[in-house]
Amino acid sequence: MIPAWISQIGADCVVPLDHARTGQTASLLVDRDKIENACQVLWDQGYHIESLAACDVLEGFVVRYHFAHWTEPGRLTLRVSVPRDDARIPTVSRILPGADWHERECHDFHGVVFTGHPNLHALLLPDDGTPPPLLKSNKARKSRTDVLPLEYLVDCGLPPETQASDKPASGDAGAQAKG
Amino acid sequence: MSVSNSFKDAWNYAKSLLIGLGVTGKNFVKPTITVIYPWQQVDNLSTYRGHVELIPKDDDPFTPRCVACGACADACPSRCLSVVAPPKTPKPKADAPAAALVEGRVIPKTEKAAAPEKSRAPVQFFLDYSLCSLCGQCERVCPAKSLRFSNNVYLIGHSREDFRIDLLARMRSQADGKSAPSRPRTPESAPVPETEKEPA
Amino acid sequence: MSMTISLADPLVRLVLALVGIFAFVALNGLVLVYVERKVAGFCQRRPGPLHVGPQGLLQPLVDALKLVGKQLLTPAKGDRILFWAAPLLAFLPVALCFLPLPFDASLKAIEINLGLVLILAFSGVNVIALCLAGWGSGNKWGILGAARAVAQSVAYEVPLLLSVLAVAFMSGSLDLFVITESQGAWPWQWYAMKNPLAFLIFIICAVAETNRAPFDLPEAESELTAGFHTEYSGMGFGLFFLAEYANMIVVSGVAAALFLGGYQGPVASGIWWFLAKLYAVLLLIIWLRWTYPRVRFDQLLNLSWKRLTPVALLVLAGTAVAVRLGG
Amino acid sequence: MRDQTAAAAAPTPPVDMSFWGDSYAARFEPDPSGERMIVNMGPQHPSTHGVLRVLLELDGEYIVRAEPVLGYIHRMHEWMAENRTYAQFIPNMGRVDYLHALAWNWAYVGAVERLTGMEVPERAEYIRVITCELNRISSHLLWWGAYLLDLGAFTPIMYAFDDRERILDILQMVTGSRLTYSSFTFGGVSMDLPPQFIPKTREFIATLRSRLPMYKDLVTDNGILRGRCEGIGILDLDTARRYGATGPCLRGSGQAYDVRRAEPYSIYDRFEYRIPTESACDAMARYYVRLSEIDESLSIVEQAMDSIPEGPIQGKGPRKIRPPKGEACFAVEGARGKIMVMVQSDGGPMPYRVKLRAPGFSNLSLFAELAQGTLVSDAVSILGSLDLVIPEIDR
Repeated sequence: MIPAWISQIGADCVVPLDHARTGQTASLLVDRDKIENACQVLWDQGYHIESLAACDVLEGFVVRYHFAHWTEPGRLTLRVSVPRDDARIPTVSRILPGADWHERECHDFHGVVFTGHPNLHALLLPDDGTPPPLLKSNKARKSRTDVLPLEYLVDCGLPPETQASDKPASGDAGAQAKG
Repeated sequence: MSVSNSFKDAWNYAKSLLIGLGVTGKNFVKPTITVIYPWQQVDNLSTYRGHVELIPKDDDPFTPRCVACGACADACPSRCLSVVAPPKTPKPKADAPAAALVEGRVIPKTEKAAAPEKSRAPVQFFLDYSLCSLCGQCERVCPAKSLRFSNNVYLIGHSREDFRIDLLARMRSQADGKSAPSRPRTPESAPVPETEKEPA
Repeated sequence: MSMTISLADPLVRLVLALVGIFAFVALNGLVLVYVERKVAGFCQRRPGPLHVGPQGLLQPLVDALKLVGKQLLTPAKGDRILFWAAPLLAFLPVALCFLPLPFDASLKAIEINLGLVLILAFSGVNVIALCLAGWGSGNKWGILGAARAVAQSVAYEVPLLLSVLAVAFMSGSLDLFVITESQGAWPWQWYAMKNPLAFLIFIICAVAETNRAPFDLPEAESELTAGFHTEYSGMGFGLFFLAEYANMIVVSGVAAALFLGGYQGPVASGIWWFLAKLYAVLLLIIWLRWTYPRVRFDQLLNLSWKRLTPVALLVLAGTAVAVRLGG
Repeated sequence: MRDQTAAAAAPTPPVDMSFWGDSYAARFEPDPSGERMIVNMGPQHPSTHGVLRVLLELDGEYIVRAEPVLGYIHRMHEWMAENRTYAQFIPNMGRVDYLHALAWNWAYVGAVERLTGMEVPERAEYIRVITCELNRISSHLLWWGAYLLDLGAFTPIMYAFDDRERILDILQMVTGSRLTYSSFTFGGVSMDLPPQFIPKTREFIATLRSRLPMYKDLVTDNGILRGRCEGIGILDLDTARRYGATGPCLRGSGQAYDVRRAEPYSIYDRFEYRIPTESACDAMARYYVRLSEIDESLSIVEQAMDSIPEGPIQGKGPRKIRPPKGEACFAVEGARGKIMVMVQSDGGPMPYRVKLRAPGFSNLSLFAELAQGTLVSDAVSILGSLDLVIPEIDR
């Protein structure tokens, strides 16, 4: 049950998800330039930001913005996918000040830079340039298709990226994609 | 705001303060409810889950049910269990010489040489309690149901090594009666103030 | 040259009185620490100090020894002289406040008919000590605590004086002995019954003046980490602690003398009546501490300037008219 | 602090540490006129529950600017999750927020159950509801005592701990531990209710109900406390939504948002209970909300104990959990607000990514705006009214 106004966000792909299996009602793949507009639309509809979770995959970083509503049931997830060497996302802290700390924490843990953020300094980690801890080692890093809900892949038609941008096509990535 | 209700506010303010005094006053005269350790003990120790300990076999209290498979050591998130299995004995081959010498008793060939009943109990079973977070994973995954939570509340040690508990020794000491001291010796000399036991 | 020591000689009486007072304050300091911790304990359904000595009686002694034993640290940023002058300045003047107190008809330390003025004058010195302590320790929280102490003390001097003046009107003199004598032996003759409003104001101001209970803002642990005595440890803190208790005793003594008929009692009036009333007021102050949360700073000042002072003025005017008409 | 030399090229420009202590204070840019004083409230401050440090710029006693500084008790739970099997991460849940550990257990276990599609037997659901609500009461009691301690009253915390001890004894019966529980498992609960659990709990509910009026007399009606809480820390609904505040802080501003109703999970829809809200938006409103929540939780526990069925307490499921690829979120109503755990699996024995959403994180982020222009003692009162548990915020 995707609400009608969701099209205003201009998401690349909107996927209804089964709340009983994934705890989310819909998942939107949003381009990073449209994220501010998306947050503005969600804010106008009465949603509040719940959390911001990045994930380190072969294709770079998938940053998820979870939104929930006081009266409307269900949870909306905005996904922004950014390549690893250009991990920059415009900040939404002006629209949603709650996201300020979430973005700083994401910067701490994954090194994703949020452009335009008023105070993008270390929040939880010591302020001496500690390397982001949640980065996966090259061996452990998986492709985006391995960690997304199955129905998401089918609807959004995301081709499993066999050649990761910076990692030589190793055997297990290929096998994983087929598996 | 009019004078009348400012007086009323002042009166309510003062009345609430007096009621507050009354509450602490009432509690002042009531008996104290603290349990004065070590002269008294709290009464809920029976349900306390202390560190894990080995469960002995039903028939033989000196050998644990454990078969030294190491499942608990793998399942433990903080790797505080170390289990040493007994050395592997080579399987007796079919064409054993005519008479097999088993524990000094000569078995004629016709009688099948029963594999020597080598107990699979662990040789060593240590728990480093300073790392344990009492999560219960080991107890859950143990196939032989050989681990349970002990009731050992009064656990004191001066160094980290004191918390490296030898579970086998503990089980054996429990087996022959001198169970680990789980109750401190109560010094009788100190006066116990009259604390009337509330129906806690 | 022979030194004849006679009790009539005022200097000898003064020295003896001071020695007696310091002994009384030190002893009472220990007793009050014990009583306060026991009262706090029983209010909270716990036994309070128990293990040191029989029923915890040696606990205050052990605490005192611990305080004496601690290393005396001086903060680098602070001002050394002021830092160490403050505790002394807090504790010594309080002894002078004890002199005019009417312990018993015969126990007159010094011949002074302005006893009340002396007490109120010297109780004002305490605030300077708090200010020096806050400033001398060079600690930001200390400065905040000191600023609060000054504002609080100034705010509560005024209603204190007014309520005490009301009693002076009724008794016609500032000498504590005369005031005590002018009250009868029976409770309904005491000024507390004749002028209850003045008594109430006096108790509130007394609690505020000694930085106790709901008004303990200068050393508010949960806000200013420890207010003016953040940097003090060992005997520095010990002296402040003792000064606070001494101030409480002085204030309770004045309350007993002014409003509760001093050493006069229905049966055999004597020093024990005075001490009984003194300890009754002390227990009330201690009881307040373990019941109420702390007042906010602006409410504290509003309470004094906007409510207590006007009421105290009215009470003073009322007493004056009553005394004038009463003949 | 990590060793300077080993760190990679520091992204932030080197700051002159000597005068300002550390980079946070330096970036706080003191006011040039020198009228104002920069003060560190914490991290060793008595009234910041745990190790929270707040940089305050004071003009006299009034706060001009406040900036909380976090990370003093950061343990990187999310990294630990990626290096442990699913079952090995359960004990961490008790250490994230030790005041309402069972809610965190439930959130994590629920997320994995949702991902793997495991069924939880009826009796286990009832045991989860009973123990989680009791844990919520013990968390509110400790908040009540600690809040009064911040405001300067020393006695209420002792009364609160007296009642809280009884809850800890009851919960020890069914979980074996007192504070950091790890008794929820995938598909059920690890221990069943002992026979004396229900009579003891009913007895406890009776005693607590008889003591609540005493709390009301001693504290709630007290004039001094009213003065310290009323009109302090006004949190209007718009600010609450901008920062994503949830739990009693939000309900104190009039919005009845409770995950047990908004996103029903487990068997909460079988019980009748009210979501208490106040509309005054100040610290006193939040105070009332939490006290009436204690009543509500007591009635939920009673209803659950009346209708608890017999049966297994552990659903059937593989010993070693290997959830299918994908991600799942599970939200639970903790004592402080919405706890959400997102588990992302790549089919292996260890999770690929686990996100812990702590309610305190969002609730604290609005403190800087709330504390603007208030007194230091008000800031302490606001911090207390937000019911913060710093380990949950730092994770």
